[in-house]
Amino acid sequence: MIELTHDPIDYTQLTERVRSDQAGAVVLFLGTVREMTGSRQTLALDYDAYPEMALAQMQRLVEDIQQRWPVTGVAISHRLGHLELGDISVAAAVSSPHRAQAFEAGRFLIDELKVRVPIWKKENWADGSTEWVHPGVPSTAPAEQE
Amino acid sequence: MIELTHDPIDYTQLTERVRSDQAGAVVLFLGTVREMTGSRQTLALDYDAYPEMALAQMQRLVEDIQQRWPVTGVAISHRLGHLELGDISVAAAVSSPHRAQAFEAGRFLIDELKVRVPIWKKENWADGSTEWVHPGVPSTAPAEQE
Amino acid sequence: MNVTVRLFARARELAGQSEVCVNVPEGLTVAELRHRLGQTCPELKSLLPHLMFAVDNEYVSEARCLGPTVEVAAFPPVSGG
Amino acid sequence: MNVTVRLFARARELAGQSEVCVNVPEGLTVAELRHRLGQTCPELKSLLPHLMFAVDNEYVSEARCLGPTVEVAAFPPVSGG
Repeated sequence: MIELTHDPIDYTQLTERVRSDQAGAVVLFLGTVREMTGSRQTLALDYDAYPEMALAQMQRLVEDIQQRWPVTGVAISHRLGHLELGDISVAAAVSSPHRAQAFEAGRFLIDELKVRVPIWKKENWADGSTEWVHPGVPSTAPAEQE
Repeated sequence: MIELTHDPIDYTQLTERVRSDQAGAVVLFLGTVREMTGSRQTLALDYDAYPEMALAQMQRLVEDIQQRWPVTGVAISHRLGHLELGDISVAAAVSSPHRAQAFEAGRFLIDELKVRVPIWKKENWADGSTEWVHPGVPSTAPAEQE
Repeated sequence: MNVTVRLFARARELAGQSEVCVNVPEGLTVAELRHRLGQTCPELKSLLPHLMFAVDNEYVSEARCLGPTVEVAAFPPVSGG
Repeated sequence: MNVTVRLFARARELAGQSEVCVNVPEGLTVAELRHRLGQTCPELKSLLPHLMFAVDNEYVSEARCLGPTVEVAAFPPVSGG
């Protein structure tokens, strides 16, 4: 199961999807909206995506994982839109016969998702400014901020 | 939160306990009853514990994790008694500011739990025999099985 | 031929629109499209070297010839998760 | 003095009881208790070298003197999770 959603993520349902009598281990990862980044304070995040490509890239990622590890199930849900502090932005669940596989595949999944799936977040800082987050690209000057 | 329980584990409640505005990552591990171990088929597992010591050792494990990683929350629930295929035997949740910490701490938690917390499982094999699992100890001869 | 370039995130914000139409010769490479996009849309100048390009939901390299492609996506590095 | 040894898992099953009472001199080491437990409870013979001992919810080493301890736990390697 792979989805993009504007609604709150039901990670229990996601986890149930990957459970299996053939699995001895399930690893669930949740990304949540953190308040502090260094000394900067976040009020909220806005997530946007290129939806068709994001879904296609997540599907490719699942296939890559299935080739590398003997996973029993994989599921990913990424939320879009306006998220408040503590909200879940992404949930990813992996099940496998043994725990090492589930941890490795789960870590790979979220690491790769963060570099290849076209989804972007915009910071809503406590000082009132907003800023698209683009790793490796210098921050926008204040004049460029909306 | 640390518990031993004879009831089905509510991993959603456990996960909610560790969520925090200060955490950007949550890793939940579930151990579930797997049917096949090599070519041997499991029908069910019975878990038993030395409860006072198991709780004390889980508490020590949580403290060890809090010293090693900047975790925001840690919770462990281990089930005891008779478990059917697919049932959850253990749930462990860790939250932290960044995901590397949550994955490392979660992996450490379950690896250490499996070697130091006094809980034991008994296999109920499909051939009708039962067998306590004690890593490093030779299997019981059939005459020793109950 | 005309190529529609779909823009996302800060690229869309800087350009002030979600897609721009760029007139290019057929068989253009991605590297050349990047250059032409900067001419068509000078607001993207600061971001231009950082943009990633995709065709049919797949990332494409600088040397890739676009052929008869009519739609391309351009966006700065992703930050989901 | 008498030490109560609580048994778990296969140790309890082999002994046919959840605790055994072992008469020992005060100041006995864990290594010596292991030996005496085998004498008191010969059914544990095959498991004896694998048993782990704990006092007050903590694992204890072979060289540990039991002092006035009156309760010890003995069990084979754990397999929770």
